[in-house]
Amino acid sequence: MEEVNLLAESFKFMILGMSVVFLFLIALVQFIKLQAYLINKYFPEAPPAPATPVANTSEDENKRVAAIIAAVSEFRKNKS
Amino acid sequence: MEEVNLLAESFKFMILGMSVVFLFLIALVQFIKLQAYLINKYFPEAPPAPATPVANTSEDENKRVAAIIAAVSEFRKNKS
Amino acid sequence: MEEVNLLAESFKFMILGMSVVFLFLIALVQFIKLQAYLINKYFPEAPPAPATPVANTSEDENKRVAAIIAAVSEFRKNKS
Amino acid sequence: MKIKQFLISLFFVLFALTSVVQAGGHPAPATDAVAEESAEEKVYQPKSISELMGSFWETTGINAIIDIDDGEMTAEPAGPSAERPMTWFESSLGRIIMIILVFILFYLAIAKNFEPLLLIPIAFGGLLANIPLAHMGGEHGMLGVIYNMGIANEFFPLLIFMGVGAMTDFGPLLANPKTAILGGAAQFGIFGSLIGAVAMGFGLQEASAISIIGGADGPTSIFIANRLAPDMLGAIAVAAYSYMALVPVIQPPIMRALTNKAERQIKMGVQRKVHRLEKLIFPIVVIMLSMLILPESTPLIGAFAFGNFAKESGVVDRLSDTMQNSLINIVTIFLGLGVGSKLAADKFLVLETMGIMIIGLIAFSAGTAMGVLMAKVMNKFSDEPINPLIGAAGVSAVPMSARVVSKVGSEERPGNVLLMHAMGPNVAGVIGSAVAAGVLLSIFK
Amino acid sequence: MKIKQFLISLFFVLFALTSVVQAGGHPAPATDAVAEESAEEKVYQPKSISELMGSFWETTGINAIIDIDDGEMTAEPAGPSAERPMTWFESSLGRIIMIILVFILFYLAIAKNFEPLLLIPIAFGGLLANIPLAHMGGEHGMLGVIYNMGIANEFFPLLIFMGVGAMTDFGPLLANPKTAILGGAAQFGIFGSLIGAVAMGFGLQEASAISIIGGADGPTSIFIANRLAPDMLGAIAVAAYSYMALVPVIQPPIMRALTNKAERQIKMGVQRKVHRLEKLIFPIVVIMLSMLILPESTPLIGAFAFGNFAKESGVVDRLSDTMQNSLINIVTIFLGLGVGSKLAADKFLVLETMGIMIIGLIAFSAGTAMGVLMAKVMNKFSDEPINPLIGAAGVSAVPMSARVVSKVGSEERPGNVLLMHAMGPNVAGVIGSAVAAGVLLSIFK
Amino acid sequence: MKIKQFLISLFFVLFALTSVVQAGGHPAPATDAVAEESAEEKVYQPKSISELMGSFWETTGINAIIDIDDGEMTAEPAGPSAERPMTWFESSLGRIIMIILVFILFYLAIAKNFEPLLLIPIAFGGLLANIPLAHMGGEHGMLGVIYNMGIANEFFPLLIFMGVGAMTDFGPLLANPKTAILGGAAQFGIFGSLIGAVAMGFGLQEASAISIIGGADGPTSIFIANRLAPDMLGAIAVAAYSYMALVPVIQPPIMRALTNKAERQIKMGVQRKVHRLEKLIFPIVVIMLSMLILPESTPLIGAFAFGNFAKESGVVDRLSDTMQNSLINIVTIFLGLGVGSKLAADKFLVLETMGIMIIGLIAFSAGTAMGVLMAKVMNKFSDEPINPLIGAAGVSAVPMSARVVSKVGSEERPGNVLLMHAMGPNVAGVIGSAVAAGVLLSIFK
Ligand code: NA
Ligand code: NA
Ligand code: NA
Repeated sequence: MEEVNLLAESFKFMILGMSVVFLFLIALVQFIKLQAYLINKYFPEAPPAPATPVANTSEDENKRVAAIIAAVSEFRKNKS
Repeated sequence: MEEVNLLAESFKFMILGMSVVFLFLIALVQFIKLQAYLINKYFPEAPPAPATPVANTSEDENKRVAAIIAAVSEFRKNKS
Repeated sequence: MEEVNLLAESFKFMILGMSVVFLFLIALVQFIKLQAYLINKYFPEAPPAPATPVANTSEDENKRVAAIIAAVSEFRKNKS
Repeated sequence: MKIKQFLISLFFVLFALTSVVQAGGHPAPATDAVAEESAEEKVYQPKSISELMGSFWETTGINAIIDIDDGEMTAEPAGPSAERPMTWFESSLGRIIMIILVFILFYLAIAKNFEPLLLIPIAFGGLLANIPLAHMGGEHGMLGVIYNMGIANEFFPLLIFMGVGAMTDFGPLLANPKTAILGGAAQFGIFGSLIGAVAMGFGLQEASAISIIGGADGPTSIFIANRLAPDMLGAIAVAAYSYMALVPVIQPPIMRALTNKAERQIKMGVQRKVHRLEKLIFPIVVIMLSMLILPESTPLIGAFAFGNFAKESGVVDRLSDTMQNSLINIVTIFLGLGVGSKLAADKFLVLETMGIMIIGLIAFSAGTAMGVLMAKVMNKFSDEPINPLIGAAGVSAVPMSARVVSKVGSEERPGNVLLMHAMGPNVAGVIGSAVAAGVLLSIFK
Repeated sequence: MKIKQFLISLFFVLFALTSVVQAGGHPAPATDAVAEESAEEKVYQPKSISELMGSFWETTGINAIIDIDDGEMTAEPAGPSAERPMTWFESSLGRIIMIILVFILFYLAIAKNFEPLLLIPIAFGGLLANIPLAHMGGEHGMLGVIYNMGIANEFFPLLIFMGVGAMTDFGPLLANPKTAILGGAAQFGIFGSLIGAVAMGFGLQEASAISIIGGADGPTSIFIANRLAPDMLGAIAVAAYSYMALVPVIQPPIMRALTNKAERQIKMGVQRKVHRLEKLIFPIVVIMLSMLILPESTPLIGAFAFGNFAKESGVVDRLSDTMQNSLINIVTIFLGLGVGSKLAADKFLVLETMGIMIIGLIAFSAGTAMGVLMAKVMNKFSDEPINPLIGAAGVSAVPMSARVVSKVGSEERPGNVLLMHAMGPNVAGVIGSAVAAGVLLSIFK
Repeated sequence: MKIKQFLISLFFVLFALTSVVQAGGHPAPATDAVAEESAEEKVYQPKSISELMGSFWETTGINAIIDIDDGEMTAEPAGPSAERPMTWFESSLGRIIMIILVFILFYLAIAKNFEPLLLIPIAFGGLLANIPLAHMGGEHGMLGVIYNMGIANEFFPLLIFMGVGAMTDFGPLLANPKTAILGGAAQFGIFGSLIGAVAMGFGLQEASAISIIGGADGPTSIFIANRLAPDMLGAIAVAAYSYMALVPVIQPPIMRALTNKAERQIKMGVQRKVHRLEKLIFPIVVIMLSMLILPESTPLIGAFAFGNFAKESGVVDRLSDTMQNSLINIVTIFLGLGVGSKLAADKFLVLETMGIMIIGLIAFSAGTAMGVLMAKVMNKFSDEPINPLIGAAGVSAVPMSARVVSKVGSEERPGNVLLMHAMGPNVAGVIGSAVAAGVLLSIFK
């Protein structure tokens, strides 16, 4: 079964695959940087915690969930 | 419909069924006794409650679950 | 597509539909009044709030939801 | 105000784009609409308002019940090929009887607390199944969809059994294993009533399906009924759950009749402490035994053992918790509604139902009696004293039956708590019934 | 270290046993592998690295959107036989429009809190449905699987309705039953807009499906749309939920236009206490009435009544709790994603969608107006004063609409709390819409 | 006592009505019974008690294992047409080996805490699948029903991924985005081992399916295995979860071998605070990118992004909570049991399994090594110092791998907490694997 051309093919797959993975992640990194720049420029978060009303609601909610998340985080270990 | 042979058949079913049930449960009883003997011989439980680390982990887990559940029930108030 | 007879049909649907809806709800109103009369006549509720034992149980149950573990063990009874 | 602007601009953009583009694009939607409309016009004939009212009257439930000869078909989850026209009885008076029966079940569940978790969904399913014209038990009806999803393939009873396994503590059985024998003796309720059912005129396979009521175990009854006599599923399930709820009425007189006061006052010793490993290994032992002796019983016992193993392993508490709560609750709702679809008048109101009810009562009584008698025998030959009352718990009906034993015991001798001793035969009865079920399946395989 | 030993010995044992045994055993796996490989080689032609890159380019989404003539098929849960080639608009610009629309829905749901529980899953489903080449709405795609599981057979909307039933308190309606009439008047939103839709050129059946948006009730809309005009399901569901979210914008101007200040300031008395038995029996009364008058409405009303009955029975709290929480949440996720699959450009971006949006708005407005007018009439003839504002709550949109009434009322007269009085028409509106839906179904049966 | 009266009158009413009515009514049930019975008598031949015992013996598992030539068929969820007779090895010794393997998995899961949430259901499913005669993995068996419900159509792995998405916090990645590159480098584990698998003699498609183990991600592995090599699903899933559990054993030696002490002691700065909007928009960016570049990856990435978006939106907490709890738990139970059905001896005990185990180990090692090497390179060219250890977290195996990094780091330099810095590559590795999976799918489309 060990044909040379299959090995060659799989090598090409590797080239293609790693290229696409890197391409994807590099693009992702650039988008993350761009959005971080834009968001922090146009929607700067006020210094104190309960600044924007939306974030505020979210913060409250986050606190309420905090107990759950803290407890669940132990369980997260086993998931991937 | 009351044919004698059907009654006889059902009687035989009873013999077979009760035999198998008893056979099964007697075998089960023997296995339980055997495992109780073996386990208590080779893995004697330490006198105080939180002895084995595994059982301990399980206890902790239960406590953690309790925390989650308590938090979740608090969280339910927001449900619509 | 704007044929007159389709419009006429839809108008008849409206007559039928609104009639049935009102018929249904008027009948419902009468039944509600009837049952309210009968129930309050034959099963008058005791003056203080936690009077009937059943309603009481339900209240207790709601309180128990906060500590789910306790409630769950209570519920287990009903399973076989 | 900002919202309004949003909406308006959304409209505008959509309209502009679609109308411009559609002009040069795909013309299908328009033709589709025309085609559809012409199809409609074929179907729908214009009617005068009084004709419309008249044809509406034809679709009311009042008319369906009054009109004797409307040719309504029975609802079958297997689809139209399995359907047949209803008799006039089934489509009128029968429905009324069934709805009254459903109300009685509601009353028992709510006012008397008789197994409400199952009886309320089953009875409500029965109510829905008896609605004229709605065909809710049919292939495309809500109940039929549920039936095909998890009852026709026996998936729901197994999931319930999994959850019950995750709720069961085998500690009392492990502490005093020989009480398992009592859970075997009580299976005489199954096989004795099997003879009774045959004597009453049922065929062997139907008789077997009915006799499983004596197992006093809901999922097992549904599982077996579905395999051996699916037409009787509704009656068998209702009988099983009703008698399980009636255990506090049925068992005490039998227990008292077969024992003397001295026996009922026997005190039993304190149970030994059970090692965690014993509990962990037990479900594996049960599944291995059923694999070796009776593979037919492994769906039931396997699901049960999986639930119990998940619980006792201690490392998958979130799964075990789900089995005991959200999963079993969801499945209970569906199972009840699906079983309830078999309470349609055309399926339930047959002569067989009377027989099923009678045999079910015999089965419970016979199981109780044999459990108590076996406990008397064991008490004679055992070193440690055994209170014969605990034999009654062998029928299973967990945990109702064990509680009844404990109640009767403490009435005879205040302070004599038999609950934990009765739990041993009680859970053994669950396994015993699953084994008996496996034997019946293996016979008709 | 012990772990390593374990692994090594596991390897060893496995290897030894399988290799020894396979020699004399079943040779199929080897031949299978050969066969499979040769099949592969037929399928897979070796390519140079640039060819490989080129053919990869063909599978990218960028290419799919740019390339006009790629002959991509529409995705249909009913399978390939229902599919047709996409137009160039649908496979390129259309997708982009839909993705923008999805982002608008995200914005409204998150920033404006517009029915986020449904709009977020629907919009995300729409996003997935518009991904080129992935065919996620097709028979084997994630959205298609969901669609076939619970939307094509109308199971999910009924489960949602069951959960809503378990969440609903009919106390305010029982305390003041005549307000139920207001929930009937508001159904003019349905039948009035039906005429409008026919005038706009829709066929009778399509017009009926669209007009149900006036019922202001999500599950009812999805249920009916799926029965009468499945192609329009996406647009109808999005319209229904969007306008339900827009109730605080749509209703107040209409309410103010049709009433004078004195009317809006009317105070209503304290509601009487409702007996527990009344609440318990109410769902049974509703289901019996719909059985007698309109069996076609019993799937919807039956599911709703079951949920409510389970809650009010007080003996199956764990089931009622599950209906209100884990079950309805799971189904909401699936329902949203499944409905979202109808936001694919080829299904949503048709001229009809514009009409649906317009008629939906008319329906909400007409329902509100007729509810208010009817309340004015009732106020004239009633002994007790009735604030005409509560008529607006008859459209349902529970509980948003009742809250809007209460807000407007307290603006007109601080301290005048109408919330409980508005809840009566509000829940009656749910029943009224289900009845109206049943009438429409019975017409086209 | 009142209960008894109820029951008796219920009996009486039922009996009176049915018997009276049946007389003039539909005679079908009676004929049915006769017909059924005669069918039974054809099937069931009367047997003497010893014949009965004998034929019972034939149905025991002991006999099935001992009897070499019983012609038992393999169980296939696709139905009888896909079945073949078992070899004697598969039906006897093979089962025993598999059951021993299952016990080893139980031991590892419970005593060593190796991914118990998946390994316990998988192993129990494997136990059930190896029960003789019960055919539990077949079309009508419990495991087969589960398999067809959610594994054959890849629905369950996607639901798990959705739940994992709802549990994942992308904050660390957003705070230091360039660490995402490390999650790309580690995908060399996939493509490097692909070459290895081809060298070992696997076909291209099979080799691709196996190599996905290097993605160190359960749902992705199951999704791809099911598409490219469903026969190997069991072995691939078991290998993936086993090696994920073994990460603390496999990774540290490789990490230490490829770095010097100075590198391992590098401290990394404090992460910046991430804006809520960044977290909210991130899942949308990921899904848009995968739509443009690689639509084949959108089922996986779409489900993941949906879960994460639902969580970060903050307005559908009840849905996000359900995804993270009851829904993922229910699906985990089913997924495990369904995958376990592929541990049947006839499917698992083939020579390929050895190869899969070996290649899986290579894949994990290669991914770890390449992640660390890439981190070394990045450290050279970066302004801020990067500890090369965090490259190992790029394999994903979330969050085990990040913890291992943190543990090794703090051993080298007490107080040096790398956990948050390792979480960036860790979650990027999940995305990277999904992308790699998409590439493999697009090649074989
Ligand atoms: Na039993
Ligand atoms: Na409404
Ligand atoms: Na990965």
